[in-house]
Amino acid sequence: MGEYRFLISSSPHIHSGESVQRIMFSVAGALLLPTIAGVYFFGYRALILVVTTTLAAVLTEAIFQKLRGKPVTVWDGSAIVTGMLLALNLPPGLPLWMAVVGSVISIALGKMIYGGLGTNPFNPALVGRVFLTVTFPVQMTTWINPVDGTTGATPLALMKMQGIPTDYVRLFIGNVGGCIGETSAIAILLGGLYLIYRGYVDWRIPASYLGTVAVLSFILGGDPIFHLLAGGLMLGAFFMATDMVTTPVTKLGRIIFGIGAGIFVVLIRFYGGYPEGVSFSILLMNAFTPIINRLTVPRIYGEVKTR
Amino acid sequence: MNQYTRMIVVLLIFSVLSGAVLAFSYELANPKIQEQAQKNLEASIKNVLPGITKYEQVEKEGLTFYIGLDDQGNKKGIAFKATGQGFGGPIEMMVGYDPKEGKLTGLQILSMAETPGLGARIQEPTFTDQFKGKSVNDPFEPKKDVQVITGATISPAGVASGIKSALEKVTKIYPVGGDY
Amino acid sequence: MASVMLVSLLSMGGLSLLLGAGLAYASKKFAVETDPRVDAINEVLPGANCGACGYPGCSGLAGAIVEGKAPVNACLVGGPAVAKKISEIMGVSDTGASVERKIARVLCQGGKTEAKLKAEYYGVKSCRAASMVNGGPKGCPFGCIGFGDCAKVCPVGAITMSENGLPVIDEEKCTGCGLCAKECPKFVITLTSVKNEVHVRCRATLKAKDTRDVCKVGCIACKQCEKACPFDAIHVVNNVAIIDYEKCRNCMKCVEKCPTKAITSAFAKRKKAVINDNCIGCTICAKNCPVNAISGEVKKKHEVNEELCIGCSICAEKCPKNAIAMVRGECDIKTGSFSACSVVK
Amino acid sequence: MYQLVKDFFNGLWNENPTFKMIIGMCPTLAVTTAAMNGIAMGLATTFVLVFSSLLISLLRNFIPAKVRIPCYIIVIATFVTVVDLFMAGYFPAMYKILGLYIPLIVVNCIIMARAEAFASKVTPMRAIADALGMGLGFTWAITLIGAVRELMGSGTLFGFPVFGENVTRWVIMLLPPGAFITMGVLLGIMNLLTRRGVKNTQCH
Amino acid sequence: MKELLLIIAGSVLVNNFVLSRFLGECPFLGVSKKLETAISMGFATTFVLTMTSVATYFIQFYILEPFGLSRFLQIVSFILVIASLVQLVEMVILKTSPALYKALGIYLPLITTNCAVLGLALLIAIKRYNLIQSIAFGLGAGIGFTLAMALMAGIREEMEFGDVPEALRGVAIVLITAGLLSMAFLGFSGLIPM
Amino acid sequence: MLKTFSGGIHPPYNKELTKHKPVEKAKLPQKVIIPMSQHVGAPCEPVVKVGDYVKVGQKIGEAKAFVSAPIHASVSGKVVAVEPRPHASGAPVMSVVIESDGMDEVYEGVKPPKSLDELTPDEIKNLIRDAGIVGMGGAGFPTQVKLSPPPGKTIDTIIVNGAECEPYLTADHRLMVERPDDVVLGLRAIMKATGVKRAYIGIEDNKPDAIEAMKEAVKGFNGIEVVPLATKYPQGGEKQLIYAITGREVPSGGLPMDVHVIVDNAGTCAAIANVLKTGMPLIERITTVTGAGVKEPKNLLVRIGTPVEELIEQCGGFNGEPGKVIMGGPMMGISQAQLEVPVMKGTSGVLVLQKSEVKTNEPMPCIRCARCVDACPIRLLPTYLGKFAERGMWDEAERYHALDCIECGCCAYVCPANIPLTQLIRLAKNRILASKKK
Ligand SMILES: Cc1cc2nc3c(=O)[nH]c(=O)nc-3n(C[C@H](O)[C@H](O)[C@H](O)COP(=O)(O)O)c2cc1C
Ligand SMILES: Cc1cc2nc3c(=O)[nH]c(=O)nc-3n(C[C@H](O)[C@H](O)[C@H](O)COP(=O)(O)O)c2cc1C
Ligand SMILES: Cc1cc2nc3c(=O)[nH]c(=O)nc-3n(C[C@H](O)[C@H](O)[C@H](O)COP(=O)(O)O)c2cc1C
Ligand SMILES: Cc1cc2nc3c(=O)[nH]c(=O)nc-3n(C[C@H](O)[C@H](O)[C@H](O)CO)c2cc1C
Ligand code: SF4
Ligand code: SF4
Ligand code: SF4
Ligand code: SF4
Ligand code: FES
Repeated sequence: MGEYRFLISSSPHIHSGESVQRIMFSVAGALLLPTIAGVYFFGYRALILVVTTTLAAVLTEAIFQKLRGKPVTVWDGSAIVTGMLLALNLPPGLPLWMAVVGSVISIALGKMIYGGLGTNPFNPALVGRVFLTVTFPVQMTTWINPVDGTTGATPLALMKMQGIPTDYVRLFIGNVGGCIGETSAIAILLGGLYLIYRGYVDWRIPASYLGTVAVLSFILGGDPIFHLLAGGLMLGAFFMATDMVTTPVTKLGRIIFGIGAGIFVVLIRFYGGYPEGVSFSILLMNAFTPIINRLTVPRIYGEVKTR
Repeated sequence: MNQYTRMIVVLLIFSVLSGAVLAFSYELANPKIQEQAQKNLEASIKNVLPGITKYEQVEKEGLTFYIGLDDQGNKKGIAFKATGQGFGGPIEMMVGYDPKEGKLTGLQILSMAETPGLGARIQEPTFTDQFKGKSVNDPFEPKKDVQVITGATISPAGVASGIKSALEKVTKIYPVGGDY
Repeated sequence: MASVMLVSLLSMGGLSLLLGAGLAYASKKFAVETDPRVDAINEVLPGANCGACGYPGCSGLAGAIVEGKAPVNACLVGGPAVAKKISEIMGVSDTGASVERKIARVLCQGGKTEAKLKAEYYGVKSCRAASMVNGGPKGCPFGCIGFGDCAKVCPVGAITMSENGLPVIDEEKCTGCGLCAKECPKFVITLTSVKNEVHVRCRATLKAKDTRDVCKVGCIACKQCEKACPFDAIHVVNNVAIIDYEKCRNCMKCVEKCPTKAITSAFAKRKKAVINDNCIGCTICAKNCPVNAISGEVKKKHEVNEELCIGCSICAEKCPKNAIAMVRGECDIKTGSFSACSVVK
Repeated sequence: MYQLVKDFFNGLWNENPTFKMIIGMCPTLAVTTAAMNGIAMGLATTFVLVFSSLLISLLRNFIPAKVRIPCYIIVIATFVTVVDLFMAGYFPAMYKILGLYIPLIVVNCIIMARAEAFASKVTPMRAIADALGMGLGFTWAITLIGAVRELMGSGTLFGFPVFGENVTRWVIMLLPPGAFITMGVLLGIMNLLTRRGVKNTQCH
Repeated sequence: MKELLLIIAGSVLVNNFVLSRFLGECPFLGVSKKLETAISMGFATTFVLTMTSVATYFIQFYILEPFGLSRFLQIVSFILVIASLVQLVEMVILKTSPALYKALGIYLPLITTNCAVLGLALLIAIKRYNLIQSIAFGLGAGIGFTLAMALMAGIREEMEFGDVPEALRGVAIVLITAGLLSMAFLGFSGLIPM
Repeated sequence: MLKTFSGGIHPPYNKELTKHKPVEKAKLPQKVIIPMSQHVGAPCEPVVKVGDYVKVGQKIGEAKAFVSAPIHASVSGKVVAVEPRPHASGAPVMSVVIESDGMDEVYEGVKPPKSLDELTPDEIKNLIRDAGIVGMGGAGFPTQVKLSPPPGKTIDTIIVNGAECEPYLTADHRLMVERPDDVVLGLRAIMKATGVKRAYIGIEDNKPDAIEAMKEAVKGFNGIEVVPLATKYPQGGEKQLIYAITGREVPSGGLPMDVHVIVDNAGTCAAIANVLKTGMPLIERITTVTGAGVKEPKNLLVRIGTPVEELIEQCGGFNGEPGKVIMGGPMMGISQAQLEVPVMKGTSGVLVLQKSEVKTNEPMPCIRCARCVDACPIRLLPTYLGKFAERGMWDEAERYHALDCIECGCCAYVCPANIPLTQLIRLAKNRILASKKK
C-alpha cells in the first residue's frame, strides 16, 4: 500500500472549480447579445469592426508577451472581452485602421505595461475608446443612422445641442444612432442580468450607477428615463463599470464607485463640453478605486478599536 | 560683522544689484516690446480693414475703435476688439466693420486657447474668411449662416456669438449707413 | 530712466531688507536643535528639493538618511559624488576589514537528483510555505526545499538556484549579511569564515538507514571522517558529523574518506608545502608532519612528497627559518618555481 | 581641459537632466507641442543656466550659507527676467507660445540643482562647461519630445509638412495626455538603450 | 459665491494644475509613491498656494503696479517673497509644533522651488483676480494638486503588485499613467467656461 | 431565518457517503504509535521505556506544564520504541510505539468515579485533566484549561459545537444520533464544573436526525437548548458559531471567554461522559474514513495511535488511484505524505481523494473579482493579504489583520484564479509571529 506517492498541499483541498477563463468567456458570451443587436442595426460593417478589434487585441497581447519573453496567456479570454467591448464602444463607420490603433492602445498602454491581466488601473477598453475620442474626434463623432444609413447626431447630441428628445421605445429597442453596442438597451439588459445571475457581476455597481444618474438628472430637470436609456450608460453600467480588475473590491466601495461615476456622467452630460460622459466617468472612478479600497476596508470580525 | 548682519547685507547687495540690472534691461527692451505690440495691433487692423494705410484711435462709450483711412485719408471702416467664449477659454478677436454697407470686412483671431487641430482651426483663413462681407444683420447662428468646423462646434459658436454681442453695442454707436 | 531705476532699487532694497531681517530674526528666535549630521548632509545635498528621491525635499532625505531609512546614494541628482560625501558623514565605509570575513555556506547537497521526494507538492513556491505543509516534499526533513527563498532575499544577488534545485553562493559577491541563513526554514545555510574550506554538507540527524533511504549524499554517521582526521577536528554527534573549525586545518583528509561525499572541499585548491633554500635541515618539519610527507637528512634541505602532503600548514608554522611556503594549485613543486600560483600565508 | 570636456558631455547624456535625472518636467511637458518650441525653451534655459552658474561660481566664497538659497534665487530670477524681456521684445511669436513658462525657468529644478550641486563648488570655467552641457542636454531632449509630438499631432516637423496635407492628425499628441505619454514612452526607450549600454560595458 | 465655486471647481477639475496646466510636475512624479506622503504634501502645498495667493495679490496690486515695476520686478519679487515666507512658516512650525512639522513642515522647502507656486502667482497677476478670487484660485489649485497626487499615489501603491516591464519601471510608467489620468480629466473640458 | 454569520461558502458536502452508517468499532491495531504531542501546548514527556509492558488506559506521557494533557496507552502490550516518528504535521515527533498483545487488558487504575451529582467542580476538572481530554474539534486545546478561566473572566454560556460544517465528515453527526445522552452528560459536567446555567447545542440544519435526537436528549434539563443553524461553511468555526448563537463577537486577538463563552465540540462532551461513566481516559475516538478514494467509507471508533494505513485497509483499501490522503476535512485538514501517521485525539476524519479529483492548476493573476473578500467570514481582504505575502510585505499584511485569519480556506476555495490564498496568509502569519518573537 505504500507505493503511492501522494500530493501534499496546504488546505483547502477542494476548489469551487470557478476559473478566470470561464468568467471571461461568459462575459464574452453575454456581450454577443449587444453585438448581435449592433450588427442587426448597422449591418455587416459592425461585425467586421468587432472581429477586427478583437483580433487586434488578442494579437497585441500575444506579441507583447512574446517580446517580453513571458508565457502567452491570451486564452484566458480577457483580451477577447476587451477587444469586443472596444468595438461595441465605437461608431460603426470608424475606419478600420483607427479601430486597430484603439485595440493596440487598449491592450498595450491600458493593460500590458502594468503587467497584464489583473494589474491595470484603468479599464483597457475605455482607455482605447477615450484615446480614440481625443485623437480622432471627427471620425469618432460621425454617427450612422441605422434607419437610412445616413450620418446624423446621436440622441444625446440632439438633446444637448438642440434639445430634441427621442422616444423611449426606439431607445429601448435600439434603432438609433450611436456606438455599435450601446444602441439596444434591451440586449444589454439581458446580457447584464445573465452575468448578475451567474455572479460575475455585482449588482451594486449597475444599481448605484444607474440610480444616481436617474435621481440626479431628475433633480436637474432632465428626463431620467431618457438619460438611462440614451448613450452608453447601459453598456457602461453593466459591462464596463463592472470590470472587476478596475473597480473596488469591497461592497461599500462598489456602491461608492457607482455613485461617483453617476455624478460624473450627469456633470459631463449636463454641463460639460461632451454630450456623453460614461467613458470618462468610469475612467475617473477607476483612478479613485485604489483610494476607495483603502478607505472602505471592512470592519473585521471582532475588530477592537485601538486608541 | 555679526552673521545676521552679514546675511542681511549680502541679501541687500544682491537685491539692489538685481534691481539695477533689471531696470536697465527693461529700459533697453521696453521700447522694442511696445513697438512689437503696436506692430501687431496695426497688422491686425490692416488685416481686417483691407486697403487702409493708417488708422485713428477713437474712444467712445468706454470702447476703443480704430478708424481705418486710406492714402487719401478716406474712412474705409472701423476695427474693434470682440471677445467670445470658446471651448478652452475666451477668444479675443479683431473685427473689421464697414458702417456704410452694414457689412463686416474681416476677422482676425488675436488670442485663444482652443484645442490645437480642432477648435484652433478658427484661426485659419478658411474659417475667418466667411465673415468677410457678411451683413451685420445676419443671425450669426452656427450651422445656419456660420459654417462650423467638423468635430468642434463650440469654438465657431463662440466666435459668432462674440461678434454678435459686440456688434449689438457697436451698431448703436455707429449705426448702419450712418456717418463716423 | 533715472526714476525707474530709483524706484526699483528702493523697492528691491526695501523688500530684501524686510525679508532678510525677518528671516534673521526668525532663525534666531525659532532656532531648533537638530542632529548635526542632518545639517551636514543637507549641506552636501544639491538643495534642488526636486523630490526625485521620493522624500519631501532635500532636508527630508537628510533626515531619512540619518535615521537609516534611506540609503546614502538616494539622491539621483547628486549622483555618486554626493553619495560618497554622505557616506563619509554617516561614517559608513567598507573598511570593516579587521573583522574576519564570513560567507554563507549551503549545508545540503540533496538536490533533485540526489534526494528522494516523499510526496508531490502543490502550492506557493516558497521554501517556508512548503515547509509548513507536512515539512515540505523532500523525504529528508532537514534537506533544502529548493524554492530559493534564500536567493530571493539576498540583497546582493549572490545566490543562484542551480538546475539541480540547490542554492549556489557566489563567494565573491556574498557580504556575509546572513539574511539568507535567517530566511531558510530548514536552517540549511550557515555563515562561516572564508578560511574554512571543508564543510559537512548535511544536517540530517536521521539514523543511518533513514538517511540512506532519502538521500544519496547524506551523512550516514559512519565515523570514517573521525578516524581520518589527523587533528581530531571532526566528530559525529547525533548521527551527523560536525567540524570543529578551531581545530580544522583544511587538510581535506576527511573529504577523501567520506563514502557518501557528504563532506566537500575544493580539492583543486588544496595547498601543498614547498621548501625553499632557506632550509637548514633542522628536521622539525619532518617530525611534525602528521602524514610523514617530509623527508630529508639532517642539515640537508628537506623535501615534500607531493603525493602525501595534505596541506595542513603545520610544517610551515613550525619551521624556524620560514623556509616552507604553502602553495595552491598545480605547480612544479620540485623546482620550487611557483610564480604562477598563489602563496598562502 | 579634459575635465571641461567631461563636464560638458556629462549633461548631454550620462546625467541628462530630462532623461536621466528627470527634473524640470513642467516646461518639458508643457511647451513641447512643437520641435521649435523645444529649441527656444532649451536655449532660453541654457542662457539662464550658463550665466547664473558663472555668477554663482564667481561669488561662491562670498555668499553666507544661510542666505545661499535666496541669493541664488535672486541671481536666477534676474537672468530669467532678462530673457523674458528680450524675448518679448525680439521674438514675440515664440514669446506668445512659451508664455508663462519663461518666468517659470526660475523654478526649473535643473537650474537650482546645478547651482547648488555644481556651480557653488567649482571654478567658473567648469561651472560654465557643466551649465552648457546641462542646458544643451535639456535642449536636445525637449526638442526630441517636441519633434515627436509635432510630427504625430500636426504632421509637420519644425513647421514643415512631412506627411502631406491630408493625413489624419493625432490630436491627443498636442494635448496634455500626449505630453505625458510621449515623455513616458521616450523615457522607456532611453532606459532600454542605456541598459543595453551597461550590459556591453560589463562584457569588456 | 457661485463665481468663487466656479473658480475652485475649474482649477480642480478642468484646469487641474498638474494634469492639464503642467505645473508642479516634479513633486507629482517624485512624492506620489505613498498615499499618506502624497496627501501630506498636497495639504502643505495647498497651504502654501493659498498663502502665496494673498501675498502676491498685495505685491502685484499694491507695490508693483502702482510703481510701474510689474513688467520687470515681478518674477524676482514674487519668488523672493515666496521663498522667504515659506522659510519663515517652516521655522515657526518647527518651533511651535513638531507634530505638525512632521506632517507638513518637511514638505515646505520642496514647495518653494515648485512651478505651481510661482505659476499661481503669475496667473493671479494675469487674470487680475481680486483678493477673494485669488484666495479661491489658490485654494482650488491646491485641492487640484492634492487630488492628482492622491489619485496617482493610490494607483502607484497598487502598481507595486504588477509586473511592469523593466524599462518602464520608475518614472516612465508614472508618466504614462499620468497621461491616462489626464486623458480621463479631459472629460471635464468645456465643463466650466474659464 | 436560521442563525448564521456573514461571508462563508457552500461547498458540496458529500456527507451521504457516511452519514447513515452507524459507528463501527475498528479492529484492534497490531501496533500503535502514540505521539507525545497531540494538543496545543507543551508536549508530554514519555514515562515508559522500551521493553515496558503497558495496559489500556495506563499513563504513558506525563503533562508537565499547565497547558498540556497527559497521554495514555490505547492498547495493552510491549513498548517497542520511544523515538521520533512521523506525525501529521510532517516533522517527526517523539512517540511511544506499543506492540499490541491482543489482550486489551485494562489498567488497574481505571475505575468509575463518583456520580456527577456527587462530584465537586474541582473534582470534575481534575478528572478531565487526568483523562487527557483535549478538544476533539480539531485544534486540540486541553479542555480542562478552557474550563478554568483566569480570575476576573466570567463565563455565562456554554456552546456545544455540533455544526460539523466540514464537508465529508460525519463523526459528530453519528455521535449525536447514536449517543445523544453522552453528549448531554458531558455538557452537564462542563456546566457543573464552570457553574454556568445556560448552554446551547448548535447543529447545522442538514442533520435533522441529529437535531431531533439531541432535542429529545435535552428534555428535562433546564437551560440547555438545541439551536439549528444554517448550513454554511465554516458554521462550526468557533467565532462564527458564537456570533450566530449569541450575536457576540470575539474581540480580535481574544478568546471566547472574553465574551463569556466556552465552546466545546460534541465529541469532547462525549469523551467527558465516558470518563464519568467508566473512568477510562481518552484512548479512542470516532473517525470518519471517507472519500471517493476508499472502497467502503465508514465511521470507525478508533484507538488513538492507530496508523492511518490500517484504517484504510479496514475500509476495503484504496478505490482507484489515490491522489491525496487528508487528516481532517477537505477545507482545513492536513494532507499526508506517509500512511504510517497515527490517528490522534483531534483526528475527526481521514479523507482519501482520487488522483483524478485532485486539481493542480497553476495560479493565474488575481483579477480582483473580490470573491475571496465576499467569502471571508472574518471580513478580511484576502486578495490584498495574498499580494502582501507574495511580496514579503509582512508589515502591511499585519496592518490588514492577517493575524485574524482563521485559515478556514473559504478564500482559496472560491478564487477563480486558483491563488493559494490561505497558504499565503498562513505564510504571512508565520512571518509576522516570527518577527514578533524577536
Ligand atoms: C439590480 C439588482 C438589485 C438588487 N437590489 C438588492 C437590494 O437592494 N437589496 C438586496 O438585499 N438585494 C438586492 N438584490 C439581490 C442580490 O442579487 C443578492 O441577493 C444579494 O446581494 C446577496 O447578498 P450578499 O452578496 O451580501 O450575500 C438585487 C439584485 C439585482 C439584480
Ligand atoms: C480633447 C478634445 C478637445 C476638443 N476641443 C474642442 C475645441 O477646441 N473646440 C470645439 O468646438 N470642440 C472641441 N472638442 C469637441 C467638443 O467637445 C464637442 O464634441 C464638439 O464641439 C461637438 O461638435 P459636433 O456637434 O460638430 O460634433 C474637443 C473634443 C476633444 C475630445
Ligand atoms: C474554519 C473552522 C471550522 C471549524 N469547524 C468545526 C466544526 O465543524 N466542528 C467543530 O466541532 N469544530 C470546528 N472548528 C473548531 C472550533 O473552532 C473550535 O475549536 C471547537 O469547536 C472547540 O471545541 P473543542 O475544543 O472541543 O474542539 C472549526 C474551526 C475553524 C477555524
Ligand atoms: C464583468 C466583467 C467586465 C469586464 N469589463 C471589461 C471592460 O469594460 N473593459 C475591458 O477592457 N475588459 C473588461 N473585462 C475583461 C478584463 O477584466 C479586463 O480585460 C482586465 O481589465 C484586464 O486586466 C471585463 C471582465 C469582466 C469579468
Ligand atoms: S537553502 Fe533554504 S531557503 Fe535556500 S532554497 Fe534551500 S530550503 Fe530554500
Ligand atoms: S544573503 Fe547575505 S550571507 Fe547570504 S549569500 Fe547573500 S550576501 Fe551572503
Ligand atoms: S478571489 Fe482570487 S482572483 Fe478574486 S480577488 Fe480574490 S484573490 Fe483575486
Ligand atoms: S482563510 Fe483567512 S482570509 Fe481566507 S477566508 Fe478564511 S479567514 Fe478569511
Ligand atoms: S519643473 Fe515644475 S515642479 Fe519641477
